[in-house]
Amino acid sequence: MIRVSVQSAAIDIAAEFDLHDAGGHGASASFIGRVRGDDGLAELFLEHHPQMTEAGLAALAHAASDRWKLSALTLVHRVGAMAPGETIVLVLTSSAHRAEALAAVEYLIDRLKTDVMLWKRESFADGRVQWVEEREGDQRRAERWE
Amino acid sequence: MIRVSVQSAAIDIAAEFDLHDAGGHGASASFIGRVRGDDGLAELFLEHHPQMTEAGLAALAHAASDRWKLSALTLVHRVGAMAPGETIVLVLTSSAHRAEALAAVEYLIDRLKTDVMLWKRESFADGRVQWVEEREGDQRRAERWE
Amino acid sequence: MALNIAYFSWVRERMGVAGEMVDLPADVGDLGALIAWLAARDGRGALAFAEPNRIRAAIDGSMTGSDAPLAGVGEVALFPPVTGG
Amino acid sequence: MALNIAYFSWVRERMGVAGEMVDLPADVGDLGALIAWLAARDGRGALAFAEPNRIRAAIDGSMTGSDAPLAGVGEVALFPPVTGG
Repeated sequence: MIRVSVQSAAIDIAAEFDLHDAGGHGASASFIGRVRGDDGLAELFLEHHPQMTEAGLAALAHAASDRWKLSALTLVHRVGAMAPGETIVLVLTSSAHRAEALAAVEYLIDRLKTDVMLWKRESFADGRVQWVEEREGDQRRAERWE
Repeated sequence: MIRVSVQSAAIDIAAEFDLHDAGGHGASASFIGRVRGDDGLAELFLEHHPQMTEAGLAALAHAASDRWKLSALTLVHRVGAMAPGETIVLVLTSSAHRAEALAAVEYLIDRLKTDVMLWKRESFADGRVQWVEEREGDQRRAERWE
Repeated sequence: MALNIAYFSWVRERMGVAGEMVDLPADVGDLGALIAWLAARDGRGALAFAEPNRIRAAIDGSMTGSDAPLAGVGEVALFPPVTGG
Repeated sequence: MALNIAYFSWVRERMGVAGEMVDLPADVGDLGALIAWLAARDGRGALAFAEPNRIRAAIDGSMTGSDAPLAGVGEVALFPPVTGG
């Protein structure tokens, strides 16, 4: 079962774990990314492309399920405005074997950072607004999977 | 915050995520291992050493938090009898950065399989009872971290 | 040739619009040429595309390189490197 | 020397007890010698320790190799390779 969602509503971690049908799988691995309130960050805004972002997530999900034997995969990305502490992204995979579930989570979060049409903009308490720059390390991590 | 538990009661995933204080961390990674009902498995029994198993888990948790910059670490292992679908182990780590949270989860689950005093016994519907054999792959995965 | 272009992030802000339909000269045959043409067209284009190596592109939803041809394309998206996750 | 030994998994089953206090001969100085001594002592020891390379050990809670000395030790645990997680 593959579930992909791009949503402006808050991500409900517990509900997503339930939906994922946690009970039925041998091994599940997850990654949760949240807004960090560093340097007086007041708001993180995620810009996306209405159709292409979801299509990009779906393509990534299918690539992962072609590559590893997964019994379920959940990929939820929030877009729009969010506050420090809120969840930006949830990646959740299940498999009969732990190595596959863990590798798929790592692949998905790495590629998500370089392959999907999403852009972060930070607004700080002092009024500064800036678009987040791509990080070189992200590019390197993503290329490990090629 | 390090939380380690060896318990015969069911592992409450949602409660553990809450306890872990998910809201405060940039990145969280998790691994959940469950009883697989393969080959007509009726019951999995986990034997442990009353003091040493928990001490072993605690040593592992401290080794991980020495090695990576973690803001929280939860390591819960069930012991005693459990049924297919039930959770055997939960590993949950948080960090400001995804690479550290993910690496720590992988380290903890790999070393847990070779370094902690726990032994699995399987009982099948047809009456067979057998102790699970160590898997060579587990040894290799654990040695990657040395 | 008529082409739909969508802009994102600071490319969108510098262009002042989220997208536009342009009538492309016949000699603008690939993405690299499109970016050069937009940079030369006016001040906002010059600002948005001053550093072509910081621009990424997708054609009909798929990320692509700057040598991708434009013939038969429905929508081109132009944007800085993505930063999701 | 008096020594507490704890057994686990199929070592426990074959020994028929979860643990015992033994009075060790003076020449049994390390873990390897202890395992050999238990294997030679009686039938259940012969069964449990027929394959010494399948036996793992912990001294006072820390996993250790078969050359670990026994002097001053409180508890030795003997068991097959662990299979948790």
